[in-house]
Amino acid sequence: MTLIVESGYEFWNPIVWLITFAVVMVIVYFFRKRGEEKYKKGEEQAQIFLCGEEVPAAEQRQVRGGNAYWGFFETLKEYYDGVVRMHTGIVNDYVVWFVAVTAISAIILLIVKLVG
Amino acid sequence: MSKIVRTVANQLMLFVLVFGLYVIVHGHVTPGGGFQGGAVIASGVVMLIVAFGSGQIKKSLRERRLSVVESSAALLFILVAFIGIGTVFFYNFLVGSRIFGDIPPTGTNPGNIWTGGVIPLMNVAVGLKVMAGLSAAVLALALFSGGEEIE
Amino acid sequence: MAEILSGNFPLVAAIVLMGIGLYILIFRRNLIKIVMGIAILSSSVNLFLVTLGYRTGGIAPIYTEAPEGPMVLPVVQALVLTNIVIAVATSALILSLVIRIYRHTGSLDSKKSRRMKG
Amino acid sequence: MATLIEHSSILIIAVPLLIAFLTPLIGMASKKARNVVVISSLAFVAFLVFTLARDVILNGIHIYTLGAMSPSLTIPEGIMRPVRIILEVDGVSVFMGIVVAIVSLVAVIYSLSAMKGETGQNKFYTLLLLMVGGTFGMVFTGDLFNLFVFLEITSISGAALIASRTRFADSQEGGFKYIVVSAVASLMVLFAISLLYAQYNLLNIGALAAAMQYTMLDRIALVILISAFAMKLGGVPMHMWLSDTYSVAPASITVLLITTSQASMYALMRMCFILYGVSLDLAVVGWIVIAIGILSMFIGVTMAVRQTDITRLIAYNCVCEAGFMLVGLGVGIAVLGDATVLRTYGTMAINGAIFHMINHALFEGLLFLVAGAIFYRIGTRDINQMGGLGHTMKLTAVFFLLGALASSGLPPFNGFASKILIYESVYQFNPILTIIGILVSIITLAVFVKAFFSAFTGPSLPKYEDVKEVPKTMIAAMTIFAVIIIIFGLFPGLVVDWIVRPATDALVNQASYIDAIRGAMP
Repeated sequence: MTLIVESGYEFWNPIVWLITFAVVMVIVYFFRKRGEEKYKKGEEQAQIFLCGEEVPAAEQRQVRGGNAYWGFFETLKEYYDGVVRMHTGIVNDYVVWFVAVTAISAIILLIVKLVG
Repeated sequence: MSKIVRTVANQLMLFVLVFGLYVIVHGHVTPGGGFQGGAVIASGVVMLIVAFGSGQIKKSLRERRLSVVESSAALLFILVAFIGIGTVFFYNFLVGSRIFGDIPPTGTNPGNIWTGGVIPLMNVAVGLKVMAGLSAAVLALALFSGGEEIE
Repeated sequence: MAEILSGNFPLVAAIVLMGIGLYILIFRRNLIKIVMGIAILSSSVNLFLVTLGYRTGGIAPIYTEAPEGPMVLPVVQALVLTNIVIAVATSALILSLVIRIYRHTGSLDSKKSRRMKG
Repeated sequence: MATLIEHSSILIIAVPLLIAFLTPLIGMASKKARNVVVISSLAFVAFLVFTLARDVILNGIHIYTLGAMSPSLTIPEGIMRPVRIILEVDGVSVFMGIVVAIVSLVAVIYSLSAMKGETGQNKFYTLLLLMVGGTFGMVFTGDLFNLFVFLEITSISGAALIASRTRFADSQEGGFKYIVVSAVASLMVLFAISLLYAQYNLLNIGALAAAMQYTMLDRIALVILISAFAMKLGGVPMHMWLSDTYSVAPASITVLLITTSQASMYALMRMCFILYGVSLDLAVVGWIVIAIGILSMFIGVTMAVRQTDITRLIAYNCVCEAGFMLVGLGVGIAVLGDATVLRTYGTMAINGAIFHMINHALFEGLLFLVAGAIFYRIGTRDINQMGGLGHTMKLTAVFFLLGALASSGLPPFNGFASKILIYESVYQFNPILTIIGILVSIITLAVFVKAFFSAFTGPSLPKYEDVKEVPKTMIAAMTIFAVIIIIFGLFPGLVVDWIVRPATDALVNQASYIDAIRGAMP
């Protein structure tokens, strides 16, 4: 069957996956259908409720992308300090990295030749 | 620059042009060729820019015209290559024909200019392109560093 | 030692030039000097290539009134000419970009004129 | 038709070059005619690529000699080696050709309205076509020096295109960094080529591969070639130019820059698999490539999470995806010498890497086009400034979601199909690599969740209330990518069978490449 990607001992067939997905979706829809039916659009229950406080303007409500994953960065602070310092943005440093990688790989190959 | 420099540059430009064209046209029998000759002529333009100032040269060497010359020269080069596609791309289809078609003897010869097939044509095309392109580049850089913006 | 050096002198010169070019590219922060570094690197490769094409006793492959003798195969010469043309285009482009950078940032220092990092 | 196929390998390179110099002349007369000519020529090239691909996959390697009927036709006679420029098109070449053809067509369609307000459009299209022609040349040529020339053509035109919007300071800086890095990389490539020429007096890849002795100079040349091409494709730690460049170029150019990076990866594969082949220290070189790949995956994705500039974020994600391909290729190189291992999982790893190349070009291209569309409408790339754009730019939001899901390797999209090939084959080589890969995929999803939610969801901001959907041609360009992503996601088996597996077979079969060039010689 050419529709299948075989990878040695597993295979991946998106058609089978899609059929399974559709079946699961039907089941989900079935459960969802059994929920409350009182909800109506445009009424008060569609409004934002903040314990009776006044709802702030759209700019204040918006979650900025820069605030995401704060804990992740805080945990990996040391790693990020190092990595960010590596990305200096100076074009000379780019050439330094190139020369360094070339030199290191050359030394590795040289050692391999001398050993083996 | 002073009047002496301008006058001398004016007179010298003729010789620069002649020498450049000589290098371009004799590209297939002597050292040199399209790029070298074009660069010679462009260096003449540099001399004029130094002597007269970039603003003066800009008036006579229009950006638009240089661009047209450059594009058409490149087009000529590729078209000559394309015509050979009856056999293969870049095929020298002019050998044995009336235009640059003489077949020189293999080995030492006195240098017949009427040889080479498409190579002289391509040399001329490259020469025109380099001449226009380099002059435009140098002129743009000169205007640029003088504070003028060019399209 | 002296014999090896004299025979391979152009190759040594090419390697030294390459070192100078890379040194400039690594340690000089002036943008114009970076352009010069690239030009020197390019010349070093050109010198290296031309040296490879040298054959003792060979003559230049131009048939017009050539002396008798074996001619060299002008492959490296063609390569070097191509590389020179490319180097001209590269330098012209980089110089125009340097002028633009200077206009925007007012600095020719690769550290001071950078806007992007991290 | 037979004549067309015979000449198609050169036509694919020459037609963009021809049209490139025709566009300024036509553009002076009429802009509409210029656009029509550019698009129709690229469509014609795409057609040629597909016919050539069919022919190469069915009938084997194409050899095309420029300027003469035979590769060794010289005056005086007796030079028994290929001295002319020879194009040698095999399975990998046509695979890359297909990638470039699709992407360049989409890029031109996108730039019709995206670049409408810019100055110097004639030159923009000239440079764009030069870049396309150069990329085709890089993947079709069979000659090392020709590879260098086309590499330089793409670098120079690419840098000019990156800096084409002269009013932005960071565009100029990006163009400068790109040309400096490219010039250094390609000069070092030329140095490596001259080291090879010094020993064998050959420039043809097939002939060089047959003569390869693997001496000390060859090792130095190999190291320089690997690190130079790794720099051009953005492997860590030589990736820093990539984020600076991709983030400031016009979106349609960024898409093309991805293909030139892919062409550099193609050149890396060509050097390792065909030029050196089994003669090199397979395990060591393989592990060097794997190390660059793992570093790219990890550092690329962790830097991507941190970014607040949307194109920069996608650019770092590009570094990460390039890491996946490098890992697959590295495993392929490491097991190249062992025929049984190669059959059990080596070819599968290379399959995954090659399949990931086309997927990468598609979904990263889609993401960059979406980022360009956002920039086109609201004029900023800062995520912190965005919000609620999904209310007005619904289609764009859907496209971004599609690209993001494909990029993070979620089923049933194409990214998953190629990543699972890499995971499972690499797992049999070394399980830790797969674990890192899956971890990286998860963080990739986190990256795009951040980007998507802060840009498209949330309450619609008052300052973006009158933002409209982007023009139709930009939507059309994005739709092409999206449709291909979905098709590749639904039928990965067909794609692998039709174009990926022939490419892998061509890569691991060094002898057939050498024989093809030998057969062309009298």
